[in-house]
Amino acid sequence: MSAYKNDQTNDASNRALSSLDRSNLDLKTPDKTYLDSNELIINMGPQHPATHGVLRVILKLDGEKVLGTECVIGYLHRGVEKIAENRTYTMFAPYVDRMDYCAAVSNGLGYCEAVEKLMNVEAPPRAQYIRVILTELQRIASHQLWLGTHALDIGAMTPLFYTFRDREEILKIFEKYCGARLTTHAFRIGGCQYETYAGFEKDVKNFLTFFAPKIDEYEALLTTNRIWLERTKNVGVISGADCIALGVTGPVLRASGVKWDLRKAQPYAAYSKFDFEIPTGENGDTYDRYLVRMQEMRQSMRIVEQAVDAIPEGPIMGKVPKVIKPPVGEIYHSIEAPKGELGYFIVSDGSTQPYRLRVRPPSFVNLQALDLMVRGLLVADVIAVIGTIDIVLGEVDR
Amino acid sequence: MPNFIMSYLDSKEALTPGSAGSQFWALIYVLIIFAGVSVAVIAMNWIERKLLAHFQVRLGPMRVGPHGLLQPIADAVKLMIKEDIIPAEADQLVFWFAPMIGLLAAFTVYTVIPFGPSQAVSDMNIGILFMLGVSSLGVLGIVVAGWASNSHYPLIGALRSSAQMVSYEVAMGLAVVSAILMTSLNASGTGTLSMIGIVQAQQQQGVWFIFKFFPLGLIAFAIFAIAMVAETNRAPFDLAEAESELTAGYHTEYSGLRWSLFMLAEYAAMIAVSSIAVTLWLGGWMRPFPNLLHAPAWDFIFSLFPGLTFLALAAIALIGVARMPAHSFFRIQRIGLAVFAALLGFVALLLLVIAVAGRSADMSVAGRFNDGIDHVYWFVLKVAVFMYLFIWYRATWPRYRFDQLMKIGWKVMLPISLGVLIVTAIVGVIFS
Amino acid sequence: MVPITTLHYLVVAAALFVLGVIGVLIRRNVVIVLMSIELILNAVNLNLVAFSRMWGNLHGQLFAIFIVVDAAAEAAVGLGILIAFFRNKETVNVDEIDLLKW
Amino acid sequence: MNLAMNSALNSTINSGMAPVATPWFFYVLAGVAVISGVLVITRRNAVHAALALIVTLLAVTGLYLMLYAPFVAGVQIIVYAGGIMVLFLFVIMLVNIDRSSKERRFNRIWAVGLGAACALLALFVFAFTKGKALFPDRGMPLAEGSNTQEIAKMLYGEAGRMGQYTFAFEIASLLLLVAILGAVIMTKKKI
Amino acid sequence: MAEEVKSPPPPPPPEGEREPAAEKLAAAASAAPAKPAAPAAKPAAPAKPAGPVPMPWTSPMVEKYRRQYGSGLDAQTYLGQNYLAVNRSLIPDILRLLRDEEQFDYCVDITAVHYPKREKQFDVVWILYSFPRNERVRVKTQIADGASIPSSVSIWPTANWLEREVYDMFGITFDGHPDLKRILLPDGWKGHPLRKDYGILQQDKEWVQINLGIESGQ
Repeated sequence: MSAYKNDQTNDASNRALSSLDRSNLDLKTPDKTYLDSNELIINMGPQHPATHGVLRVILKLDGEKVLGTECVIGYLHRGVEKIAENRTYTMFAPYVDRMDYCAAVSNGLGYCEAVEKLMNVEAPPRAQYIRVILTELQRIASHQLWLGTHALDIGAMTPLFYTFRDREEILKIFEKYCGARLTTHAFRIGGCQYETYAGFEKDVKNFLTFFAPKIDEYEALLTTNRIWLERTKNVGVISGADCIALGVTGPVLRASGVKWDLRKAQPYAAYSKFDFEIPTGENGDTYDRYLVRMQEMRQSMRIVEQAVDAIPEGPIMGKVPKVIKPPVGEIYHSIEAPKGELGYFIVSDGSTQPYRLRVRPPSFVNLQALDLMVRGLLVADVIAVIGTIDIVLGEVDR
Repeated sequence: MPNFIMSYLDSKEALTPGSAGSQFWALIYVLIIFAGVSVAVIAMNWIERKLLAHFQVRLGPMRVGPHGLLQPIADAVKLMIKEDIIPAEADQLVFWFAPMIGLLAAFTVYTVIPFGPSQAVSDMNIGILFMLGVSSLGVLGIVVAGWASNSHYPLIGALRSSAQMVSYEVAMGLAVVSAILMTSLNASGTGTLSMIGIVQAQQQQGVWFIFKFFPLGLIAFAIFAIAMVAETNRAPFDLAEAESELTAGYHTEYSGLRWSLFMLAEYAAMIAVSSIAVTLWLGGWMRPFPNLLHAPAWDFIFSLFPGLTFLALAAIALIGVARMPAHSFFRIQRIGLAVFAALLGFVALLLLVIAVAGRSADMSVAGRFNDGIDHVYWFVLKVAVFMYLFIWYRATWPRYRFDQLMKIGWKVMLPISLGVLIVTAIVGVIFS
Repeated sequence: MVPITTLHYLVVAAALFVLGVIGVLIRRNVVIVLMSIELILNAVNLNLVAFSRMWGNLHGQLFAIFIVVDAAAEAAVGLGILIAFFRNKETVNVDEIDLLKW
Repeated sequence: MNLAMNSALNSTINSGMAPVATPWFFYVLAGVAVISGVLVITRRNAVHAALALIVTLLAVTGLYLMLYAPFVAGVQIIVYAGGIMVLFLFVIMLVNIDRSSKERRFNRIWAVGLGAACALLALFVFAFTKGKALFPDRGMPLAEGSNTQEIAKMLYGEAGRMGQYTFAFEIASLLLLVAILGAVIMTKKKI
Repeated sequence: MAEEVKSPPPPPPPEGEREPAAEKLAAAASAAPAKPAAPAAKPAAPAKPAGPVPMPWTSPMVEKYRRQYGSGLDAQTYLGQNYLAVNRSLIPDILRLLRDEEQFDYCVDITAVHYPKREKQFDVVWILYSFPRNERVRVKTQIADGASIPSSVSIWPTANWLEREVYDMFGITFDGHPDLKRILLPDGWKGHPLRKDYGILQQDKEWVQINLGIESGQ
């Protein structure tokens, strides 16, 4: 049908051209219009309210239907990996916070643990518990931010304000703990720099009791909302096999039915000591990803609760030298960041600076799946899918 | 006093100035409505921002005047003195007058809205038809504005919003027809298209049409209530202005005063369609239970409501005064709010005095004035409920996708409204 | 002032009718040709309604309504043809619609 | 425009059954209709032409109201101005106007067309001047208040009887149905 | 231990195999005594005596491949993490086998390390993970500057952007990549920033001047 149509169109436009020549007009090519354009290239971003930063997506459209996409990234590239090669291990730690600035604590945890592993030291148990508490709180905060912006993309204004209100409570705990709210730099290589402040446990417990009904509030707004269901069900479907082939991890992978979480699969920090579940979805659509993230918040609360109850006494810094000089060697260590597998591949040449530091960013790899997920959908769905992958451009571009 | 002023006031039967042939009073009414709607739109601006803020655990405007009461005025001044940018590539003339089309359509509708049995500019024989027709002219303004901007987002926004408005008009019209059908269920068997006639039909039949033939009226009303949200491009059907997709839709290129005309038109249209809904299904100007609680005592009690409402508003403002922090920074705000409360209280007193004075419900001037206030009050109250709903929707719901919107319009609303129309006709024949 | 009689309306209608005919005959753009046809139909409507007023019955108005129905159908089909035509030949000029097939 | 229309309506009702007492309205509306009619056929830009046509239609609506035909006026607004013209604007935006605005406005035989139209006009003028006596100065009484009801009775009948135009009405609905189907089939790329 | 690791490798056949792939460098490569795999773990600086050292990694899988490919492949474990150092010529086969037979179905990351002083300047590293086995492995190979390497996009689609990034940052080309172009840096950028000879303050002056209109180049 389409080939036939194209021939016809070409034929017709040729005829139109020849007739134009007759009428002495200097119009060489017939202009394209909406109706007639079989393919339309639209540029979304880098300045677009719904691309979560400076992502630029080139959409190839048939009418409003997406035929294909191409992501243009790098607008926020700062050369983190190059910077790492010119900083000492200690000096570089704050830089990792700036990658996924919505989950700075998780980034720091991954980096510190990687360097510790390279040096073959271990953080003391108390430090590990503090790390787990803060990281899980950060996971909740990251998911809250995701939920708010994702809902805003789909047109629901109110959840944004609810989630930011509640995220504030987490940021307050961070601020009290380490003085910073967003790019915390909470951990040091070998443990934590700060002892918990007086009343830390109480604050965290207060937050848990405060937050439990709030998740229900978010869910009341969205989970059974008809429009939300229509906008998210069967939108951006990706199968588990596709996820694995594309290296997609985190909630997106779990929503496609693969029960895989690094906290369970290859436990790090103190995660093996806690009892929690890995929520999974079935259909791998936007709605399942939403549900999985909501469940993850609840599971994170469970972990935090157990960790606060069982937090041991003891030192918070392990035995690490003042000058950090890991032996020659290389290490890959990854953690389950809120967005997926966050890995650090560090090559040491025995000096105080990493010889090569590679970050395996979850957002970057997950964003690759966008093209597969939005094919055949409409333009409005692209926005929903970008939101549901949960990208942070600071991490994509590094 | 000149005869042309008094003759209308002295006439014994309650007629609209248009019907009574008093061009002077028709002009006065037009001016009152124009001013009233403008003020209502400005007030809506404040109320919407405030309400949305409170839905979203924010405070909303707080700085300009006490609790941001003067914010809309500040906004209006800002918009008026802003530069009126006309893009170089735009179609200058069309770009210039496109906002006026929408505004003109939105305001013309008010000539037939019955705020009371005689509180309308005119009682047209084809009132509802006229309303639907003129309000559908608003689409022209949007289409033309999007086209004249000569830019992609406005054009897509304009095409989307006009496609949306045109398709929802169909379901809306059919729902209206089923209400009009109900007006014909009287002894003579003839219905009416007149807005006042429709309310009077509800009065005669002793039931608001929303409760007529129980689920039928309700379904038709529900269809209209959904279609009117789509018709005015409000959330969750605000695809044309979906900022996450199309920045601002058809008015992306507009700025300053011209942009504010679009806002004015949008809010005026919201009030207009709410008025249609109130007139057709919610008994228009009638107070609750006029046929059950019809004793003069009840009349008196209900006529106290306007005054009491203002009294309550004044009390809320006074509470606000009391709750303001006792800091010198808030002194002017406190004084301002107190003055506002006093103003509200004064209006409340005035209304209560009128209610008491007009108690006898005869055809004296005070009595008629009292009746008029009553009618307008109940009408505006019902419209206000719809305005609240508009804001509530916006705060609660995500946005539909365009294909879903069209699917709902054509595949759900249209068949249901057709079905309701047919069933209403059948039931009407059987039971009349 | 001269009272307005039926003849006044007929003159206006005649003027609109002639304008419509001119439009149909001389414009190249199909859209404007279709609009001119609407102009002609309106002129006819005005005549009918004026006669209805003159004779004091409603038959003229009914005919006017039927003509409006007809105009709607004509616009829908005409514009449909126009779009189908435009999609194939990328022009909206009457001059170039000279084939019976495309 | 609309305000003028309303005032026209008011004055119509005002003056009872007499011919409209304000010829001024008639001249304004007629002038607007004819001038914008000229604009329709002379504007290069199709959108401008469409807007001019809308003004003509609204002016003619005002004339209907002066002729005690409120229902026709309502239909005119809702169908013509609200429906057909939006359709026109849609189509103008869908098909390319940039190019057509650069082309010649009139076709090659425009002189012939104009001549024919002038001949037609001359015919009209002749007929009107000759037949002036045929038209009475005052119209017959026409009930404006129940105009819609009367039209409904003629269309649908009354008290069980079929109306005079019921059959024609059904045919008209069939025509519309056919038109819808035809338009859909013609414009849809693939069904 | 280290000696033990080093001792088996230097077999000529892989050297010979490598020659056709990268002809230019082959001469130089054969001149130097080949140390294909083990040095990868021990970059520039000499190893400290203390601390963990790489251990040979023995497993049925490794045995099988060692039998199959002989000394072109070297398996070690360091700090509990296993890696295979593989000759460049074996890369596509090994990767495919790892996915098809050993269920390493998830390519976590592809990256490279630059050793400017070495003959074959680049280590290309594949970090793989197996969902069924819950096991990670790294595959490494050395290639010379200017040499290319077969793309693994057909094995793991995720390699698409990862290889583009390696190309962008190191200038390593991947044969058979569907769309090998810069990903993070602008298309006209000159140089590959993660090479060691690309200083941290070095900017592409020309690009900045032309595209950003900053005269000073920074």
